[in-house]
Amino acid sequence: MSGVTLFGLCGAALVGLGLYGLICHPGVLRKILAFNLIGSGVFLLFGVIAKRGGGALAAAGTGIDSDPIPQALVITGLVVAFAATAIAVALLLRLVEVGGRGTLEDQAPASNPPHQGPKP
Amino acid sequence: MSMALAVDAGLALLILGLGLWIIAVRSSFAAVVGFITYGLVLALVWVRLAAVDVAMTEAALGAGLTGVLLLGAAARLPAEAPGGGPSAGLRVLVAVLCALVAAALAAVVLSLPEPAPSLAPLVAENLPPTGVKNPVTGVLLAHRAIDTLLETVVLIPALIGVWALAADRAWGARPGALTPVPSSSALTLLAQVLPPFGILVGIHLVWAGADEPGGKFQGAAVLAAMWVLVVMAGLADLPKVTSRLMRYTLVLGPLVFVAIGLAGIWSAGAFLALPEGYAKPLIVTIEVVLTLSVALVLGLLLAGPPKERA
Amino acid sequence: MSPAWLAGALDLGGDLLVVPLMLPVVGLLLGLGLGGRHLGRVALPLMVLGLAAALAVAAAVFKAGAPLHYALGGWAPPLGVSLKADGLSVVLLLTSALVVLAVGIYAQRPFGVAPGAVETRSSLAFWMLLLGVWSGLNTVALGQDLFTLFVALELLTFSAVPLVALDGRAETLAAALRYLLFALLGSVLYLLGAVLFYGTYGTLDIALLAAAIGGADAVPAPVLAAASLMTVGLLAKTALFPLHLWLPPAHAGAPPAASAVLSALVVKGSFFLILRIWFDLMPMLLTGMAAQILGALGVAAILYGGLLALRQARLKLLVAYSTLAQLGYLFLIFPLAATSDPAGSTDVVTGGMLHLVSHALAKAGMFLAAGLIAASLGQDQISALGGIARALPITVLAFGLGGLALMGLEPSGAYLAKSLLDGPAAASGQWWWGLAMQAGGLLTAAYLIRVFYHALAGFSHPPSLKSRPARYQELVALALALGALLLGLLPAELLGLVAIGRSGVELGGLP
Amino acid sequence: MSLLLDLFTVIAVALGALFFLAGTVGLLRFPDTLTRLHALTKADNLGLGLIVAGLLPQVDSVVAGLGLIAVWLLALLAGATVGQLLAGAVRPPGSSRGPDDEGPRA
Repeated sequence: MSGVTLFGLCGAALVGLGLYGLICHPGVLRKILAFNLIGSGVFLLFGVIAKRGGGALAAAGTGIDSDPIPQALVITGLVVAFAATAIAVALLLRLVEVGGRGTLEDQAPASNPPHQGPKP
Repeated sequence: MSMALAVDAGLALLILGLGLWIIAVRSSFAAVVGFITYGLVLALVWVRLAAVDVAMTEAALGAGLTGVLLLGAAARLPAEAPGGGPSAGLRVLVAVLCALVAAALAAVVLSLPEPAPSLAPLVAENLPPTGVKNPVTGVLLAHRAIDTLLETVVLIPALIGVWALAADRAWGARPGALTPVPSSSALTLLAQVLPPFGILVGIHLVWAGADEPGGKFQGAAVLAAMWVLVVMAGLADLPKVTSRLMRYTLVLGPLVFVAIGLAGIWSAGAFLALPEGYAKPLIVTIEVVLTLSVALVLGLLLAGPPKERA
Repeated sequence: MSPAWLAGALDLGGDLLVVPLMLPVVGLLLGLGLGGRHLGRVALPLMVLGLAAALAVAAAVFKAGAPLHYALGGWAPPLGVSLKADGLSVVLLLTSALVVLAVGIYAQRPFGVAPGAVETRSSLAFWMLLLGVWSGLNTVALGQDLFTLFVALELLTFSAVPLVALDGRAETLAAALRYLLFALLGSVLYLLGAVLFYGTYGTLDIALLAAAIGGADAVPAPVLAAASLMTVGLLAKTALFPLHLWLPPAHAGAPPAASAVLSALVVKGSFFLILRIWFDLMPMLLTGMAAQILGALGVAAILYGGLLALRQARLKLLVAYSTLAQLGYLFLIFPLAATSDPAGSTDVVTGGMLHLVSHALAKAGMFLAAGLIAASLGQDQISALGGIARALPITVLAFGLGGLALMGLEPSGAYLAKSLLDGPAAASGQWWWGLAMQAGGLLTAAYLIRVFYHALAGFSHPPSLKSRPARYQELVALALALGALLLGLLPAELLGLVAIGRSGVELGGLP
Repeated sequence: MSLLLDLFTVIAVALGALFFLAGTVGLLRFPDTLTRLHALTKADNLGLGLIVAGLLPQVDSVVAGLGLIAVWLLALLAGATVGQLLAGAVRPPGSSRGPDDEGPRA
């Protein structure tokens, strides 16, 4: 039970935790937080796999202690996750500003909402 | 050995505890504060996983800028009515299902092949032609340059998506999400003292990124943070949404990257290939130009859609 | 003698793939610098160029008779990322270019800016996001690395979500937010699958992974987990039956030009990746159980979408629910391909792609036509359509022809697709998929005839129109619908184009 | 000589940890925001200073030592500013500053 495997289990637990939060929390801000939690859990798994990949090499004394490819993927993933959070938060704030509520429950549009002619 | 394991176990427990806090705590403001702490502890975990570049990105972007975004949202949103969401019975069912997913994932992670397959030797072997010593920068800007290019391109529609949420009459105004704090001398002091160091650190991060851990995204995040700090202290104004200079800077980074990539077809035989002798200077050029554009995009993403000044 | 530019393009070889990949990206970047005032007019020639590039790639693949490969940056996988253009990607490239060009022409009026007028919010946003969707689709079509495909999916999602909420009403904002949450959950599950692949085989390149998985006798647990996670993630983004909640309000609420692109192309992008996973990455894993589940979900989507479309009062919601139903057809190809020999499975995939193209063209035409009707009447209640056919003959004709193409009548692409699918269905004795297809056709006919009835009834006193659509907008919708209707007349060897890079793959080998 | 330095490090870091503990207890036990701020900014900054001082002899190069000190200075700057801002939010400056204003009123 090395430290790396511990973090692997921790990453899996975070994914489960975030999934629960994403499904059960009514507030959209909490859902966004839960999405970031799942994201960090998945990235943690990338990190664990990078460290496992580098483990043998570090032992062989090549000075590389972690596989750089998953690290590069995680950095790219973090920036994409930030952009996703930025859009989600901006949408939520605008929804609340325009009069909706911070949760998606009551806005579930009935199959026949009152008709307004959409612009062409 | 057991000492390191103790530290790892401590960090893992702290991470799980903070994760539970984020999901379980009632007020969303407390959850966001927990999330920022979670991001910083996660940066420590990345250091334990020998991924220092990722630790910096996690701290600067994952905890820092995302934290600013979420804090601003938590402060602005009305307090959610308690209750709501699925009934208690459904929650238990979902909890069990999520626990099953997590357990299955853990079992799968444990059953990964023991001599873990790795591309590290391949990267080490192919690093010299790129001219940089930091393997992560080598992968980001040479071996998998298309991912980095697409990712900086992804930020543009994301920003346009945020701007598109403005009211029609507010088009042309300045982004309005970062309302300056009314005349507080302490913040003004911070916004005058800290940015010079912050900009220095940002530039060092980009410059050092070629050979030691660091790089353009970490540097861009620090520069964006300094810009946001100055704007929040009311010392500087954000550019108008229609400002030409701002848009050219936004687009400069990816365009230079694409131009260098296209030039690679003739000079080095393939798109995004770097000619033999010029790899390092080209990579540094791309890093510097991208840092400018990404720092601007990150700052503008934080600044939100344009809003008419009342 | 092929025109000079085509000959020149053909000997570009692999470099040719860079053109469709980078054209929309450069358009996106230059567009922001240019600003919304001229973007509408500049985007059109760019889209024509994009269509020419897609045709050039198609010609190159067709002439070579084999997929085109290209290692980006000169680094071969597993270290680098490679591009591949086979029959499937050519079909997606061509369909995207066609529909984007048609929508680009249609949108000149609602989102164009008159010369001299100042840039508006929606004019800049629409054109930039349209170019974003297009670049995402081209990257999905050509990418061969699971992580590059992830970034392409995100580019697609970040461009599609704001399109839904372009008019800023509370319902469309809520619909966009729900769509974003579903799409983000989908891409996180997809990433989880990708990390498990990397953890098991140390590469993310589809060809190398397929070789590694094919070579091993037993399929390791992480690969099974990765396949199911990625498929569930992509099903959320494709809005297949159990994960479809976000689609109707999102596609109905968006402006017509946007909902045409969303329904015709964006949901097809994630479906295309499911095809890549189950036919390129793990053909032998397409066993009975997995394929039957996908097929069953497809049938459920056909029935659910069809029944709900019958009950809709608004035209655009009806068309959105029809998208749900038609997506179900695409998933019937998995059980059919799993239980037939390689030649049969190639026919099934060809049929699936034909249905994808036919639905894309027909649905884009119908959404554009529905948009014109809604704009002219000021509302889109089906019951209040009374006699619109008299007032807008071409628009209603476009809507009708698109509907006929969806039903799968004689010359339409859907008809040819169904005939390609019926063969293997009968051969392998799975009559129920054939039955599902017929039931789907009947349901489609039912909810469309209801619309035709209202559109044609009260012919004597046509309603007064608030505004008349421009002639070219109506002709664009008509052209799309005709394209779908006449797709079935494709010469046989062009059908062979779809199968390039598919043959010789043994499917469903494992029990 | 190095034993003395190691001893100094152990003591300084232990003291620093103690101050952090005191700061946290203050955070949990004190009645309202202003006193909690007081506990946090004073105890934690002192604790961090002691830990940094304790680690200085263990550092291998001068630059790394300067780095540690820079960490401490930045933490001081941030702590002071945030303390001011939070205090300002709880009781805006120039508000009721009555002569008998001894007890903290939430």
